[in-house]
Amino acid sequence: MSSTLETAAHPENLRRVVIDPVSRVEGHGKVTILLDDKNKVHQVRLHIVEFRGFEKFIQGRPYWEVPVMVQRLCGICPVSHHLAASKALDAIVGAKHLTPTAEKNRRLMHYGQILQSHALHFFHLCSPDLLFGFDSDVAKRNIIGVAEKHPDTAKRGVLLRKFGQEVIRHTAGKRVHGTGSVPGGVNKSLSVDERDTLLKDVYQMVSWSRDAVHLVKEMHHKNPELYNSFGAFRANYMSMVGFDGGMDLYHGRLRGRDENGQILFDGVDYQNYTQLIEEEVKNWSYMKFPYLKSLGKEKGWYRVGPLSRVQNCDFIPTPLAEVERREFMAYSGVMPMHAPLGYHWARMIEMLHAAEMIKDLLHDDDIMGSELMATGERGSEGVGVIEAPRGTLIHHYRVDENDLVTMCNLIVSTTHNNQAMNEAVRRVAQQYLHGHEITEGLLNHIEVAIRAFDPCLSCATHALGKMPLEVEVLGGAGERLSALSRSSAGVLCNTD
Amino acid sequence: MSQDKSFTLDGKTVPYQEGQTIIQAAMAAGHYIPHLCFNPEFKPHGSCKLCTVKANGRQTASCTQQAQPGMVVESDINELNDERRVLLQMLFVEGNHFCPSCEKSGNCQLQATAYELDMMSPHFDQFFPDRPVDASHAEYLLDFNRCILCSLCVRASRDVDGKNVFALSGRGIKSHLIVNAKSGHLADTDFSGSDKAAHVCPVGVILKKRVGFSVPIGQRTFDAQPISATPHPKVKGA
Amino acid sequence: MNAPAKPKLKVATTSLAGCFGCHMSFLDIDERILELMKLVEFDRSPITDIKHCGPCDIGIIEGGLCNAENVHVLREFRANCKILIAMGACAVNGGLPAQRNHLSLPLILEEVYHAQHGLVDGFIPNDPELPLPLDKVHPIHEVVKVDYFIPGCPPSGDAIWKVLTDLLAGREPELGHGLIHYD
Amino acid sequence: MMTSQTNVHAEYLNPILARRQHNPNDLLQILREAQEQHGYIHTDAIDYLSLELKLPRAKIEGVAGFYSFLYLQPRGEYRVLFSDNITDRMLGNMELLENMCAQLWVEPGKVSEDGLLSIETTSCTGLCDQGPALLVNNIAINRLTPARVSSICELIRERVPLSAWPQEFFAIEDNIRRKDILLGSDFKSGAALSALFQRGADATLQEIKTSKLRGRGGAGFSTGMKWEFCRNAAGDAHYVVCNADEGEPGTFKDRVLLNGYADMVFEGMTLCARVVGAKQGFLYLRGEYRYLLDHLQAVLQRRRQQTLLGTSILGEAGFDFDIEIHLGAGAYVCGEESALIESLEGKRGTPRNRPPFPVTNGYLDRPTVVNNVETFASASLIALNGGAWYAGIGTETSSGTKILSVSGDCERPGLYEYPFGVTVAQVLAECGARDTQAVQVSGASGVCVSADEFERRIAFEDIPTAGAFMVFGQQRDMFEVARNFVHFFAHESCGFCTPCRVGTSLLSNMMDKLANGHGSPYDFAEIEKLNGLLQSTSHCGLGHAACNPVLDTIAKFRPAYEKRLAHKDFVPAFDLDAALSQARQMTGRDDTGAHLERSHESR
Repeated sequence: MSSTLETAAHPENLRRVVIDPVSRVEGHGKVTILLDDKNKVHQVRLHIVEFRGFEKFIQGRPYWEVPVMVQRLCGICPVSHHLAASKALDAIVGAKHLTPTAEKNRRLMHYGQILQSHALHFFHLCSPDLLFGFDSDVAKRNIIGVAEKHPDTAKRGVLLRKFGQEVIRHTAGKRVHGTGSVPGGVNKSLSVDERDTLLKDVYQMVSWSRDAVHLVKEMHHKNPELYNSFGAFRANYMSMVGFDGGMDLYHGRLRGRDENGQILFDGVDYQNYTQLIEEEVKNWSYMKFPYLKSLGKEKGWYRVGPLSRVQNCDFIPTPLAEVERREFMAYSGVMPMHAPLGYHWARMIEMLHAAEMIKDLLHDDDIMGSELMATGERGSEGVGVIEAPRGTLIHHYRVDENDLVTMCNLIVSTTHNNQAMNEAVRRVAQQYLHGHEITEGLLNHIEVAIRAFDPCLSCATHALGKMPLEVEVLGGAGERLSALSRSSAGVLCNTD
Repeated sequence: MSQDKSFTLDGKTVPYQEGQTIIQAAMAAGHYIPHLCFNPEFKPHGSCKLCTVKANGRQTASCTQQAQPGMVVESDINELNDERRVLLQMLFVEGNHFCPSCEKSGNCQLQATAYELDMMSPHFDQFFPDRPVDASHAEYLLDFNRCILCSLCVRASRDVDGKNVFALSGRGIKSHLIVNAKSGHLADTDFSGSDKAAHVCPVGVILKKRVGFSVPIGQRTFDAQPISATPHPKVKGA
Repeated sequence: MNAPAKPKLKVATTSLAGCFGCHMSFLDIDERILELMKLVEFDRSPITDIKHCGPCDIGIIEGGLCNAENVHVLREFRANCKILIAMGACAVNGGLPAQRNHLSLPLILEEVYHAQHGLVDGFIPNDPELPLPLDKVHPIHEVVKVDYFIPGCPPSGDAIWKVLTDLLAGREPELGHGLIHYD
Repeated sequence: MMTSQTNVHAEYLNPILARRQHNPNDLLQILREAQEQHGYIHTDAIDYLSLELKLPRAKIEGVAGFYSFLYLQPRGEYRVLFSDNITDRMLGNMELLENMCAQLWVEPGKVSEDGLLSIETTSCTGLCDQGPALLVNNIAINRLTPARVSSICELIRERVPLSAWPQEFFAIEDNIRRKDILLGSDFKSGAALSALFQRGADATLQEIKTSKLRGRGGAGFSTGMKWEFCRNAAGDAHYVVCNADEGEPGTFKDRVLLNGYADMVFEGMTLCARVVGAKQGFLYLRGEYRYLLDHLQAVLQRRRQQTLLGTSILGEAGFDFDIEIHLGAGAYVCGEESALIESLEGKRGTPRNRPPFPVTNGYLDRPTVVNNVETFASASLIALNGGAWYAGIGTETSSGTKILSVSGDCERPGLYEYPFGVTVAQVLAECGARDTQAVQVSGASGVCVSADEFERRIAFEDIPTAGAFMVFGQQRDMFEVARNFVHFFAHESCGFCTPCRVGTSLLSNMMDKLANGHGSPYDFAEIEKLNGLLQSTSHCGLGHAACNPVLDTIAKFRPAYEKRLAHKDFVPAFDLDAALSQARQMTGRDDTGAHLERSHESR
């Protein structure tokens, strides 16, 4: 399934265009494109350019520090790491079953995060492209422009995100990088006051979330040509689904489907993820490339995140979101939707689901219980998996008898999407750049495709580095003719 | 009692008993002077120098300087607070103080004192020393990364527990805490969780295992009020 | 009398070796962002499509320095911004990424790209497109002069708001209890 | 539990313990002697000592860890320490060190793979008049030349025992250039004690007071008052301690006094013992002067035979006093009297909180007089010739003479004794210094005197000194002089208090930053700020003094600093491009992107 644009046959004769940094994404990425003198695209790569080495320096630390420490991989979805680590370490303290209060507070924290992250992604980062157009005025193509032109939409986005952040604050102690979840349970439950405060606003959030689904849905309906084909490519997909086959973003089993929507595997206990997935290193990115072992490197790569989850589950266990899911499935027909822009629609359905879940949890008195911790027989190894806003997140630890971590392996959501994002930008490059004079607006098309995945390049760089985005032009002999990058005004310019 | 047994601290009259140091009298009267190696339960040590005041115009550590009748003591003045902030910055760059993932955060005297003195940055270049964790003991963990060499554990173990579990070794910037075992491991000492030494560390070196982060943010010692308004539990009148 | 409308201050922000949490916290000023937009104009920032920092009044840096690219961006900011602010633990003291500093870089690279679980045929990425990692992670004040620091991992939205509004009003920024924290 | 391994150590430890009567206060001496036997202090030896001395092993380890001449790990059969005072530097010690390392295939600071040797630097060894110098297994060798270094390499390679090395290597010279009342006296052992008996203890104290003798360690406290305070202090025992921890860089007069004038010194101590009522005295001899130990023990033994020491001294019933020699082990801070007492008690040499002072609470918490070698020698002269005679020499407030240890850029380095009040210029003229840029008086913690101050006088009221007089010609870089001293203080900081422990290291780093060409006015301001803090908050004199060399040279030789402020704006202390070298090596890259140039020096 991989396209041919990953590596040019003769890069030395091509000019190089760089997008650096990819903007309106979380974290650091850079795209390089190699073109010939007829503007024919020969190579496109999304590079992840930062390295942080968490897996190594976490070794030798006491295990109870881990949920607090590893969330610092990512400031957008810290709760995912906080919880995935906690889940993995529940096995160390032998907490096979959490108390209802603990599990429900963790779920509340998690759905608070799904809500805030999806709101942030859609309203703050992507809506400018969708509302103004991909090659609209660069100076206005941001949330401030949206606030000026569509103040109501912007404000709702801000308040939806705020609500999600407040749910996190009340459960984790802080909006970003809290301490609420500990191996074996949680350190606090919701107080009556906190519950009441959140309950006051949650209905509004459900309603606004539903409006947001409708907003994206209309975009698809209005412009199916663009939305269905932009950067589209066929791919496998994977996610965790609940034990009943329904959408569950906190716990469940792994399910995968092929590009035709047929089940590849199902009911896989994530403790056995290493039997399912392997990773490959490419010399041009610090982010690794995972693939399904059974299908091999060439064909085994896959997609994760909202587009996978909405299409992978049998149902969504909240009524309003389920209605939207059915409509989504009906729209795409018998074959799965492969278009990257479909991510936005699926993401908004999940946001609605999260709002509904928060509402339900707030009505459950267990959320205010006092049984916070569970214990059991001590273990030495644990795997924790959670569906983070951007997709499946795997944490794996070994802990020695002195309570220190001896091994850590992390496969983060964006890493799963590494090949898929590369495929998307190659497709867009072929569709829009091929044979054209490169303009800033055209380059933004590349970024629009990347943004659809909501890549969290912060997470992705737990391994080594960060990724800027820059476009450079090389002459026939491979010498650097000019570097195209964006000036401070956002206009493409020649920097040499 | 008598009027002459008093001194002034930043203009306020502070009574004292014969033999009390400036900081002992000040704390008993409910006044805060920044300090780290001082703990009212132990003999003054005088190493951290955070409690430096001006007594009759001369700079001195208030934990070792005995109170004198009519002494004029200045403490909460910019000149001294600026110096204290630099001392804190020195302590922060000397060790590895990663507050974000430290379970003592919110309950840490070093951190709270730095908040009190508006320390916004470590200012100096970090030393980033390599100091491994000792997790050998079944119930307690030693994270030497955070040691500020206040020697409270040394004093508690020696003077209260009668055990000498801890000692300082090395010299100068290479000074470091050691434990009383050939292996160098806490597990091979007679340390116990009921020791006084297990509960005196002002920072996050001596930690009970498996309970980290059990107190939620908001309910930690220095969440509600600054350290200057949080009296030491062992000080009378607190 | 109506004072003439003050020109908006230009603000640029970037994240170096950080987790983006400080930028998230910046957005945690919530509705106040709409108020802020009346006072400032954003230059390069992860929320705009401006890729290089132009002349600015205030530059805000999240994250420390872990690679050559970080150094280039930081220098660009220092050269263009009248006031440079270190935002958050990583920029202020290296933060969590600096926990690798007691280890040797080759050791970490080996671990991540050779010895890692489930990794097939590992090697260390070496394409010239990739910035090389520095042997140690550094706080930004070790490489350029920094004017103000906002500690915290991340600093709260309120703390960031306080510093910005103090600066916009021409006051020396001051945090005080509750707003100053390192965790 | 006694393992066979500990028994191995018992073999050499038992005689030491027996000789030291299992006295835990002698811990430092026991450790030092143990190391002389075994080469380093084995962890099993610590266990054995812990058992025998009933001390916690952590305490023993803590003491051993404090002194730079004690090793907890093997350091090689031959442990070579190059003296690294600025005067050694000026005589090319670093080139000789590199030369030796190259010849013996060993990296500085590391033990050779075969365990044969290690080569490192150490603080001033007190041989500045005959440098460059080094210590091999703590025994001093002077006047190093490339030839001498090659011979040493050969001897080490051949594993020749130190005792069989050519004796001329160890021929330490006195180099006395100018004698006055002290160095020129024909002192007869027992003469001062006879005078004491004639006059009586009270009257002798009065003579000391009349003489206006002040402590020769540098601080200049009245010796008479000190003795009187101690005499009047309550305690079941009193002690007399002679401070021969001559660690101040550039000072070596005690070395000569103890070599040639030991009787005067011991007799001064004995006088003091009579005055204050002490039965026990200690000579605290710096570890670098280990080679003087046998000689000094012999002098003590002779004095005992002469009944000048021991019970009933000179037949005087009830006048019992003896002197024991304690050796230091490489810790400058032990020159501070309360740290010295801690060290005497077998502890880490950390200065005590003061008050109380040693005169009331000294050795074992008993009243103790601690005086400098030269002070005790002078006291002997005063007992002989009277206080008025002595007070008539020197100046109004600085009576008597002062011995200067002259080194550096001059033709005749060595000892010069002058009545107080001599000008710097006169000393320079007599020692054959030409075209002098500066003189560092009283060592690293002293005063840097520039050419326009050469008419100033050596006296407590003008330039007080413990004796060092280092001469720097015009060709010398005064910044490097200060940097050497700053490193000295960082190395010697005891680590007790925050400002000195961290501040001296920060200061060294900042001076290195300037030296490495990364300096800017920002760093200059930082250095000044740090100095202020060290001065105002440090626990003891070491921290207070650590900033002196920099403050002085900044004030007087500012261009030497300004030359180093290569950058207008702040630049990092470390080399950014070098910080990428590990990654370059790992990836095999060397493209432009794989490098970082130094900062843009444009704004």
